[in-house]
Amino acid sequence: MSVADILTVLLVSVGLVFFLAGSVGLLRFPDFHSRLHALTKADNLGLGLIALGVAFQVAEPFGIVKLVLVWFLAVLAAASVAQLIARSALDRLPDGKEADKRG
Amino acid sequence: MTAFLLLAALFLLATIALGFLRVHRGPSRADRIASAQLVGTGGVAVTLLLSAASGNGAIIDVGLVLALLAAFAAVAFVKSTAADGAGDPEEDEGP
Amino acid sequence: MTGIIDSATLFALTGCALIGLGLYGFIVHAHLLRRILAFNVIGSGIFLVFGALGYLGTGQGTDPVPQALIITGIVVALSLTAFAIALAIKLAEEEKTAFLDDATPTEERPE
Amino acid sequence: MSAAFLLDAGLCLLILAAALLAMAGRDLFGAIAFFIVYGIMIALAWVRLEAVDVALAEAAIGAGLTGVLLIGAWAMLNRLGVPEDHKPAAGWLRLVAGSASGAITIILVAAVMALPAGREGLAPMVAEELADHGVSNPVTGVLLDFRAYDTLMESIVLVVALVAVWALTPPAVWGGVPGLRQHTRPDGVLAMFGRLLPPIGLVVGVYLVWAGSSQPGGAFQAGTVLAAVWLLVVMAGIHDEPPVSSRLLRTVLVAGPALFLAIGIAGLGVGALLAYPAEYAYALILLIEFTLTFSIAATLALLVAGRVRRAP
Repeated sequence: MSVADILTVLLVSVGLVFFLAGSVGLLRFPDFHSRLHALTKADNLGLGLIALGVAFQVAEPFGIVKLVLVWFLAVLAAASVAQLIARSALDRLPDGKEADKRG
Repeated sequence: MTAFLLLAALFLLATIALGFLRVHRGPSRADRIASAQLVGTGGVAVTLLLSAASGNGAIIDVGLVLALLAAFAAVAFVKSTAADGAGDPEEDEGP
Repeated sequence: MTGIIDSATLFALTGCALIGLGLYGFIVHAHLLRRILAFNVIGSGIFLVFGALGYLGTGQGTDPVPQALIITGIVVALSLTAFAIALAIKLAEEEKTAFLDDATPTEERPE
Repeated sequence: MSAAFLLDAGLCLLILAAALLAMAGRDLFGAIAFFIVYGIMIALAWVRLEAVDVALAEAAIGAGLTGVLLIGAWAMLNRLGVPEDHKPAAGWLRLVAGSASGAITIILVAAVMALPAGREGLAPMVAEELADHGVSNPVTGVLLDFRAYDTLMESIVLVVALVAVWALTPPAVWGGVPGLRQHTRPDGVLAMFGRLLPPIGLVVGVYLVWAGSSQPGGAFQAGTVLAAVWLLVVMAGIHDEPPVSSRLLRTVLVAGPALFLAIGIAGLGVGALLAYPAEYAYALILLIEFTLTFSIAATLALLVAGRVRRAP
């Protein structure tokens, strides 16, 4: 096993832990706005670590450019969507509690 | 190495399955659509692992397209929650 | 094929199950959007059977001819879905329903 | 049992679960959310089957455009106040439906299992034919060369479907603008997202069509990505849809199929319909592919936008 392989195994494994944390958070957090933390933070950190781990296995430089772009797009999408959904969910909570259970 | 990457992908599928539960349970529509996007992020990660496992760089392009379009369903949903069905939840806020 | 099934066969069998699931949904649900979903599940099940049977083995990938036909199929399914949705919305606007059996039959409609 | 087989088995389970929940979920919006998830899982299945071209198409269409289309339709029905519930299907109907689909599944499974092992397929034949045409992605070769008539017909089907959607336009707004007028807070997150993503999407789209001649990608995948990018520009309120009576728009819509058809008919001169002269085959395929990409993008974007709702 080369140094690159060891780094891949380490980074991917830590990335997997973040994905697991994200999914558990998504299931266990009590309300929608706390569940958004799981969506935006844990999973995108996990994806970044996995992309970094995979980068050690990529031969051509263009592949690394694509990996960086994938991660950037995922973070951009999650950040924008989290803000928008959080905002639209707030609109439907006039008295500070979960007013509209169905959405 | 290949076996490790494939098992890592399998582990990701298990976390995606947990995400399925939230899409199913809701309770709000925002929950469902946000967790569908989380499944998408997991799917992107799986494509990256499969690309490394098979040594086929073109598989990253699948992840690229998934990541590019990941937000679209949620954006369509957010727009539909506005009063006239074409707005933006941030419009009514003060500056 | 004897003994343990391989991965490609597994995907082909999944495709068979998807066709059955989609067919069940298509018959049981009356809501037009649900029928459109079911139609798409049947379609992708057929594609999966077709593509998985064209799998040639690790490193060789899937036969390019089924791949090309499946790509055209996916795009045609999308265009028909868009048309079906436009029809469903038209029905909803005129009859306030998404169920065909609630709609007024054509011969009873006022001109 | 190998890691690869375990992974494939897990993926098949998730695909079946997503399809089941999309079919049987009680909530209609939940069913649509599961259908989007299902599209993502199917794209992964194509990756596992090493059909990356199909995976790209499924990722762009199944997980991208179809979701926008379905959620838009759901929102429209919701706003019209259409009830989602109905009298549930009768017990006998469920029984008949269950046994009929069960029987069909069993017949299909039996047919699949009865197929002889060891498949050669058409790949060697395709590879042999491609050798002198300069296009090294076999799928693009099949789409635009050996079975070009399928692709030609399909590009025409897309335009016909769009004409059918437009045919639902009431006379008062004929020739007008599709969909609702979208608006956003100009300095808000959505407007920013709608400005930041399209340039990247444009690059990805052009990359996919450019890469399509030598590696997975091509006109359909690229066209879908470009269509999605345009939809985002519209949803973010940055630019309105063009009126469908616009001559420029109509030219873009038919340019791809028309050029394809013209080159195909010219092929009669060298032997057969849709035959390319060998020395120009590569250039002609690229020309068709690029033109087709923009026609497909415009057609798909307008199909998702739906029928005309506003006067010109």
